[in-house]
Amino acid sequence: MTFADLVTIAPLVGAVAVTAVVLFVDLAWPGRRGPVLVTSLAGLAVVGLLTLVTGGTAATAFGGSYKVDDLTTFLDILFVGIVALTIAFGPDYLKPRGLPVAEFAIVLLFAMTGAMLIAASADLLVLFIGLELMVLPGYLLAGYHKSDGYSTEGAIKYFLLGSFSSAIFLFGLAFVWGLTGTTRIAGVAEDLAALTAGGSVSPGLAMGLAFMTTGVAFKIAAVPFHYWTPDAYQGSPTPVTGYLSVGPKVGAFALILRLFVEALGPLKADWLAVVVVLAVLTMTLGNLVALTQNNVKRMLAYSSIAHTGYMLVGLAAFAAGRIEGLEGLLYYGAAYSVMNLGAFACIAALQKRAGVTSNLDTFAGLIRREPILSILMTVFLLSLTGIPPLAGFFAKMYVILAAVQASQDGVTALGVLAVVAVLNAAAAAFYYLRVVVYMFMRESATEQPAQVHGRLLWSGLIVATILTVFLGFIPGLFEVVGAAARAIG
Amino acid sequence: MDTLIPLIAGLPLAGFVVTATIGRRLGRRAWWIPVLTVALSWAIAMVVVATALTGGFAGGSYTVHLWDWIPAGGFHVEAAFVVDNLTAGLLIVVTTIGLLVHVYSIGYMAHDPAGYWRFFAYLNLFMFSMLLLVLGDSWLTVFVAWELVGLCSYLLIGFWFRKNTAALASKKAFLVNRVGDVGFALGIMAIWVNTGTLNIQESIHVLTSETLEAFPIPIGIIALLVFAGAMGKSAQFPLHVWLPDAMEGPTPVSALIHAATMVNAGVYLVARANPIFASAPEAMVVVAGIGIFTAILAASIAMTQTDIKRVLAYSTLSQLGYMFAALGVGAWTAAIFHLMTHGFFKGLLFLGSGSVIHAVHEEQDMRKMGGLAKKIPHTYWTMLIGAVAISGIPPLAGFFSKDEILGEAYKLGFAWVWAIGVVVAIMTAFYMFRLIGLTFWGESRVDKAVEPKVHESPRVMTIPLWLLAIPSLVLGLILAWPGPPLGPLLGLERPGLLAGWLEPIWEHGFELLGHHEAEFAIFGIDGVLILVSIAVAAGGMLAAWRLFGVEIGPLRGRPAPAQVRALSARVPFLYRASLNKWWFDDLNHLLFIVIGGRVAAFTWWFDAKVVDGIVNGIGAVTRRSGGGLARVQTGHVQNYALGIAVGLLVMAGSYLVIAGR
Amino acid sequence: MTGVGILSAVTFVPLIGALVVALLPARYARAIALAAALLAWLASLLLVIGFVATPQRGGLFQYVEEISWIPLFGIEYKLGVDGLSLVLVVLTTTLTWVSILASFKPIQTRIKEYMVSFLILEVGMTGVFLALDAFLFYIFWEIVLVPMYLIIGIWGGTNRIYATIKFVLYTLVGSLLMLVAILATAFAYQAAHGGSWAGAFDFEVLRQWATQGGGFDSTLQLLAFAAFFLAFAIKVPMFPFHTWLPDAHVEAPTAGSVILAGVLLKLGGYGFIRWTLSLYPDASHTFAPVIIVLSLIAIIYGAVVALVQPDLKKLVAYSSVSHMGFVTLGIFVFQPQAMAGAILQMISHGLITGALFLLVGVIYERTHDRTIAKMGGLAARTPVYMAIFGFFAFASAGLPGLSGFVGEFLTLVGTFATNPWVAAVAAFVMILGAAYLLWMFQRIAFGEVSGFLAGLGHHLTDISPVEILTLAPLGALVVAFGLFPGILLTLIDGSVTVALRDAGTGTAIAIDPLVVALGLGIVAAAVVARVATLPFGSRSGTGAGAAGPATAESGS
Amino acid sequence: MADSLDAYLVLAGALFAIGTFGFLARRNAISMLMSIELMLNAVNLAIVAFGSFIAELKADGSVIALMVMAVAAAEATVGLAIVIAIYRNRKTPLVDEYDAMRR
Amino acid sequence: MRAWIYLLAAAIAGAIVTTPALLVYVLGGGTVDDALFAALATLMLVSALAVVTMRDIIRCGLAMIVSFLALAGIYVVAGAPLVAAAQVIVYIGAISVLILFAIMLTQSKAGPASLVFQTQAAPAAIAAIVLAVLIGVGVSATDWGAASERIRTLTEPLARLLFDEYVLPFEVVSVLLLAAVIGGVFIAKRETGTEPD
Repeated sequence: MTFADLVTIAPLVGAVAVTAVVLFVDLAWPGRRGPVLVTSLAGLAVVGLLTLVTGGTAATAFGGSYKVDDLTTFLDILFVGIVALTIAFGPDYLKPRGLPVAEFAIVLLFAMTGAMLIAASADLLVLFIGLELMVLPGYLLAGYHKSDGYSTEGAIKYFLLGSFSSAIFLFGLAFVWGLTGTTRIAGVAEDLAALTAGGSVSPGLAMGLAFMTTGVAFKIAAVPFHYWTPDAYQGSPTPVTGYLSVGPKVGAFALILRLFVEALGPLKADWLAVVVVLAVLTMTLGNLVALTQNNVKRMLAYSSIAHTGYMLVGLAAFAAGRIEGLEGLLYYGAAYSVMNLGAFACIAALQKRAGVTSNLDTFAGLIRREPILSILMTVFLLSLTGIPPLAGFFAKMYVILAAVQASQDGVTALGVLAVVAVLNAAAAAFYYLRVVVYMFMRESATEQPAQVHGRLLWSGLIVATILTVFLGFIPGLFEVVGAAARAIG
Repeated sequence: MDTLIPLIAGLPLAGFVVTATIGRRLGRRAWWIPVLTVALSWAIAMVVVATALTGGFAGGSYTVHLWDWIPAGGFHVEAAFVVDNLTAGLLIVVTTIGLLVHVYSIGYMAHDPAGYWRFFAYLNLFMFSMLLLVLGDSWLTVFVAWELVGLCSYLLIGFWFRKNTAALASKKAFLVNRVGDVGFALGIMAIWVNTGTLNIQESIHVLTSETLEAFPIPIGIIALLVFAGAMGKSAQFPLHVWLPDAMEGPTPVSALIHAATMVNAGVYLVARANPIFASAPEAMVVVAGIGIFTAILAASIAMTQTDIKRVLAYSTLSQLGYMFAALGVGAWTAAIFHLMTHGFFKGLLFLGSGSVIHAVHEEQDMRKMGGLAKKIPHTYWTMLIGAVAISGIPPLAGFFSKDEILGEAYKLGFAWVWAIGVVVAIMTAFYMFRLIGLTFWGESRVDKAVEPKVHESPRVMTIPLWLLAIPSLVLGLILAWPGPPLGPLLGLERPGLLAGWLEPIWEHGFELLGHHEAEFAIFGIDGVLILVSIAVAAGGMLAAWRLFGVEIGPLRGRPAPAQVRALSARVPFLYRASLNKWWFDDLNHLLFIVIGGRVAAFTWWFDAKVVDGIVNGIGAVTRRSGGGLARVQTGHVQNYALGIAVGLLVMAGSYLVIAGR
Repeated sequence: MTGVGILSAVTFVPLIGALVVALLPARYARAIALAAALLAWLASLLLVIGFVATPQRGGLFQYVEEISWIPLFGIEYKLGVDGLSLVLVVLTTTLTWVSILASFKPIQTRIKEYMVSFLILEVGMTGVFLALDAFLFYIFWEIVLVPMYLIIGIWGGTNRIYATIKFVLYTLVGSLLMLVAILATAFAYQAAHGGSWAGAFDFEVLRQWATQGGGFDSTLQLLAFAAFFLAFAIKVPMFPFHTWLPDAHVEAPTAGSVILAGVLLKLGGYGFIRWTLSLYPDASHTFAPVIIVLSLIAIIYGAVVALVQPDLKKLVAYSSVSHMGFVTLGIFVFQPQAMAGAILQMISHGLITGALFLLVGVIYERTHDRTIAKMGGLAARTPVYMAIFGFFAFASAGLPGLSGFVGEFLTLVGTFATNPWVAAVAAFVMILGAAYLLWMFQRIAFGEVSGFLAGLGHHLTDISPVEILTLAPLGALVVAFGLFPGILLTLIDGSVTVALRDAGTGTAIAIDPLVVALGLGIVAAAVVARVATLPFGSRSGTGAGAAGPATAESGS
Repeated sequence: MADSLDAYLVLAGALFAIGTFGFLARRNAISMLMSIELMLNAVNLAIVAFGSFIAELKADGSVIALMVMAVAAAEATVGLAIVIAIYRNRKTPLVDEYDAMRR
Repeated sequence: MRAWIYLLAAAIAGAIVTTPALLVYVLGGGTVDDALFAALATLMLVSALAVVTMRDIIRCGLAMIVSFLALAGIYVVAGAPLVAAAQVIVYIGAISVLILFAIMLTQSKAGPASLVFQTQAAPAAIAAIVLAVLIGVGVSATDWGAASERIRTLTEPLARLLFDEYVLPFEVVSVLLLAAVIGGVFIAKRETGTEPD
């Protein structure tokens, strides 16, 4: 361990340090929200800055188990943003339910550390531990409302299935280790390229691939490994749901990028077909089931499954030989994060008063009670639908463009995938707009007074809205995404 | 001329616009602007007509360009007017009768103050449209006018729109006309496709001067399509059904539109297009056949109708049939001749019937009239003149024109047309005098309450009657006048006056047809034919005389209803057919309302249940499959885990398969 | 690269207006919205004045604005007008202010949101007509969707939610596939140009490539055309993709219907001419017979179904299906007159149908009912209203001298030149069109005043001056374009020439539409035979059977 | 036999399958947790076996195994905490009774 | 009486464990290592099966400890004594104890539930067997490039490796444990009531 190593992992160190500071702040002023929020948000800002500063130059540390490249920087900033927004959205929901903010922030920061580790890992063991560091806090957050039956039920389902899948994933990882004899990603890639040079994949490797794909598919909530998603999302406290729907998902995609794209890149011809099938299943089932949901959180859970499918389209396009697929995937991740967080933040804001459900009825006539909130919610929902010129549209467009390119390169399946994707997007419009229908076009059954929302929530919402509206117009963003994609493609 | 010709049509248009906008406030004085504009229009038209008929236009016609109407690349239509001798002949009829009807309406419509301005506005609009029709120099302009007169007809038939029958009749008129219009429109398209122009003269020139095989559309088809339009407007079988119903409109309308002018438009159109028809002899046979069939069909119906206006309406149909028969056999002058004379005497008859109806307080059923001759003498005498004229007794107008049609038909080799025409002539004389008899002669059957109030119409109505009676008396003589003192005493060096005027119009057509109108020989075949004509007319009159009473001057007789009944009982089928108008209305009802309605209802059902059903079905299936898939989400972790495990196995299997490739 | 100019002004003035409306209190909403719409209208009129319509330049894009937007993909913010888009833009701006004015009274709730929606709607519509970048085009295309969704869904009738969702989903299915096609096209261009994205979304560049350069390969053309076709066919709407239209129209508020019929349907027709013909000429010809037959079906079918509609708005909606059939027919016979006719038909349908919806709205305001059967004798109670109604009804029926006739006739003439039989079938609608309009008119206007209307008493007032003001410009234009269609024809002449130069003229229609019709007919017959054996629906009683649609009523 | 990698791996596979069965079949949350521990142990066995037989892995296998144990410990901590939390709410450790959320 | 039953059970268990070892050693002609391996493997599998099948959950926990112990033995046989030690410390010393505590905490007074298995036990068994077969076949069909002799892992290189090449994961694992502890404590501790603010 050298000083250079420390500089390289500065963001990670920063993240852990911020966690520790928050922990101490909470110990110093128990039960006070202000200091915790200030330190955690300020700390996140520092971490973000550190990321930007250190991310300028590509570097490796710790004997090549940690790597900083454009992808790392991009993903780290994204994680920092996700966690910052989540922390901003949290207090309004937690306070009325008597839940502390400090632990919330701390656990989130741990999760962020894990995610950042995934993004930066150049070693499969680091990758796995990063994954665990990311998902374990997720289980805890899901059960954060520990006195609530739904929250704990979601948590235990999430935990049990998550651990199950982790074990499966790890088993697959073990096979790869055994075959390649190394844990370094670069080494694995080399070895695999050499192993499969003859064109055949040994059964052990195939088993390993299957186990790993299953584990990863579970983490990103791809069908048919998605079962935990609706229950965990619905049960979790709403700000947590927002986080769960983006943080672990983007983190898991980071894992895919590092593991499948980088380490298993030589095998992409083999996992392409699986990804295509997964993408079709995921999009279609997510959207179809979402059509029938009456609970908005659960509906958005299925919707997040569907979005996983769209992102998989980008992955498939990459596997079919189009680097643009990765660009689309990364862009999608960013866009999806802001809009989905925004949507959940709106729901969370509505649920400020304890006992308010996230059923569609809650949204009836919302335009009268909470006009600004309902307009913001509409923006997020339209973006999720993919209406231009909002972020969600550009995201879809980029992945579909990549798919189309791949299909014109001769991989017909990607063309089919593109069509399935847009048809799904059209079907999805139904349930997103259904919420809009309730907000604008139905009358509320019960008259409830408007609620006062915290300033932090509003600022977070404004940030999310601005990003949702203008993400497609940020100059140079796509170049950043492109650079990130090229770092591994 | 550049200003005068547009003014002929423009003045009534201006009258319409002004009356339509401010007429409501003028109340009973609303008539003067329309009447004034039409009078001015008439005066200008007379000047133009005089210029045209005296050869004032170099090359026989005069064209006024207004603006480029549709400049769509190769499809170029100008808005322009043209006046030639044929137009001139029509102008006489249209403006004169139009003016007289306007004047007549001042009195006739007096009892409807609310609709007064509206009526005159519509009339003016009609005058504009009709004049546009005869003046237009391109097919498309004619078509525009064609539709516009249809619109006016619609508006005027439905003038008393509170009456459901009027509303229905107006709609029926418009729609039946539209059927013909489709044909006409297709004909116009065909003309353009063949020739690349829609100017009437140019296109006819192109169509008839080049080899026929060169055209995408055979010329016979074009002729028939144009004729389809004429059939609609001139109410020829099977599109004749609208005209009798059109009698729901105010009587002046019936006189102007449904007797004297608009219904003649078809005749005008075919005459206008004569070289096209001349190039397609088969089409001409069709024209002749449909014409003469309509003539006899309508005449047969007219014999039993009891509504005074309907009798006249069927009579109009019948006479129009004559005209088409003439057009079909190639006796074009005769057709136009009959058009003009018929316009006057039928206009007279309608206006007279209006006067009668007026007198008996809006009663149209002739069975509730009778013996009116004394009470409304002006009406009686003028209508009698009209009846004699239409029956074809010399020297009244109808004799000349009708005889010319029959004679030409015979001489041009259409003996069957002649034969049927003669039968129709008998029937014509019969039903006209039946009408006169039922209305004016015999005992009064007028409602007791109305009886004392029966009165002659005001001057403003009777003067137009007399003014129309004059041409009914002498127009035939004038137009057939063969030369200075009776064609050097029937040596007949030149044809009749009208024939001379129209000679240049037919010139090209006759060339194509390869024959000329036969020489007139008063002491040869023509004399025989004339005698036959007179005889049958007289026969018909006499029969009616016997059955429906006599009351002309010293001649007196009694109506014989028993004999009428007995006669009709002898031919029950024919009687019932005639009475029910050969069931055409019932057939149409069945076809278009019962069957057509079913079809439309089925189509709607198809749309809602099948087309939209599929759309909604897709939606429903999607949602239902969503619901079905949601069942997987049982809530039990172990089920989920099993799902994952099975997924793992499937994935392992598929990877092994992939790897095994 | 040229900067922002008047086209952006025309497009985004309403957006500024929308922002102002959103920020100020609701009581200013009406005035500001109207002002913004009028401003956009005036700006669009300036376009007309400055437009050079000579044969050489009329088909070229003018006032072009070009700003690089997403240089990575060569996506540009590029606007421009040619004659075709010019007339449609002016139609849009005109109808928008008319609609806003017409909404003053009927819309009383959430006026602010309403006006904002309407102005954003205008941005989208204008943008679609002006965009010269495929991507920009798509964005505007989708922007149109949302405000319309809200307008129907919030201010619509009882079944509004069903209608609006159906509208959105239906449109979205088509448009998203179109997005795929746009991307595929752009990529095909990029691939053919050594991986350079420059101009890959630029309409002018693509057109150049498609028609004079290498062109797109036939598979891409067919697939892309199919996607574009679906998007446009749904928008037009063509049979059998039309069923969203009656529902949307019936439920939409008056002004929404006006814009829907007046402008939104034109997006499809415009798209066909602008995008599909020029970019996929071969595929256009391949698909032409099918489209022609579908157009014919739409023409006749729409009219037949319109005959038996019990609801005024639904009747007008189905008449739109019929009328828009002429548009697609005119475009796909590849004949100059027919295409000019199709464009004219778009304009005049926008004006006439817009006016008809306004008129239905007028009566709905007073009676809160649109059931034809409940009306009757309105000519006596509200003469001015019925006179105006009659005017537009006849205009819709294609009365010569009014704008509807010119478009219809030119289309038919052009079609006749290509295939007389097709024209003959289409011309049949002259009868059916008159039939449903006159029958409707007779039932609402004539006869004695119905009990329902009499019951309304003095609430049933004649049309008000403001309402006349909304209708007057439409009526004036209907007359003007009927008498002087040259105004429009000179403007669009260049566009028509260019579009047909790109696509090639009618001789290339590969299969006779009659063959296609026969094929479709057999299929349809099979379907009908199948469904006919099902128990007949409850509709039969409510349809025409009782009252009779009537080309002929028994006179006796 | 003890010198054959395959034997170790097959044994690991068998243990993994037993764990899987337990996870799928048991109703008690803690039983399921124990099943997961069995699975993780199976993985560890495989890793150690690889470490013993693959030259490149040498000591790495053991290191990885140690890490996995730590992870398993962390997982167990979290899992048991959650089990206890839900037991407080539901008064039952049987997961098939946790089905308030479904569809 | 009871003691006899326990003794009998122990004898049976011993027989089950030793029989394969004897078979391997005597009949298969294996080495002592082989016999040990066979015995331990059998013990591990049997106790693992007991974990997933026994009705009384406390006995399941105890069986798990046995299984872990057997596994530790296998590690020793496999030449990774350090791992074996860690196995004993972590799994038996920490995790198993934790689990047993949790069992005590969550046992309702009503005793073990009447149903041990889900209704889906049969499909679960099938899935597990298929999985085992798949793994077994896949593993055996693969050329792992394995050394014929097993390599003993010495503690020193291991430690070197741990603090050199694997220092990052090592550090991170500590963070992970910290996170688990903090979160676990928060979740597991009793409700503190609504916080004042």
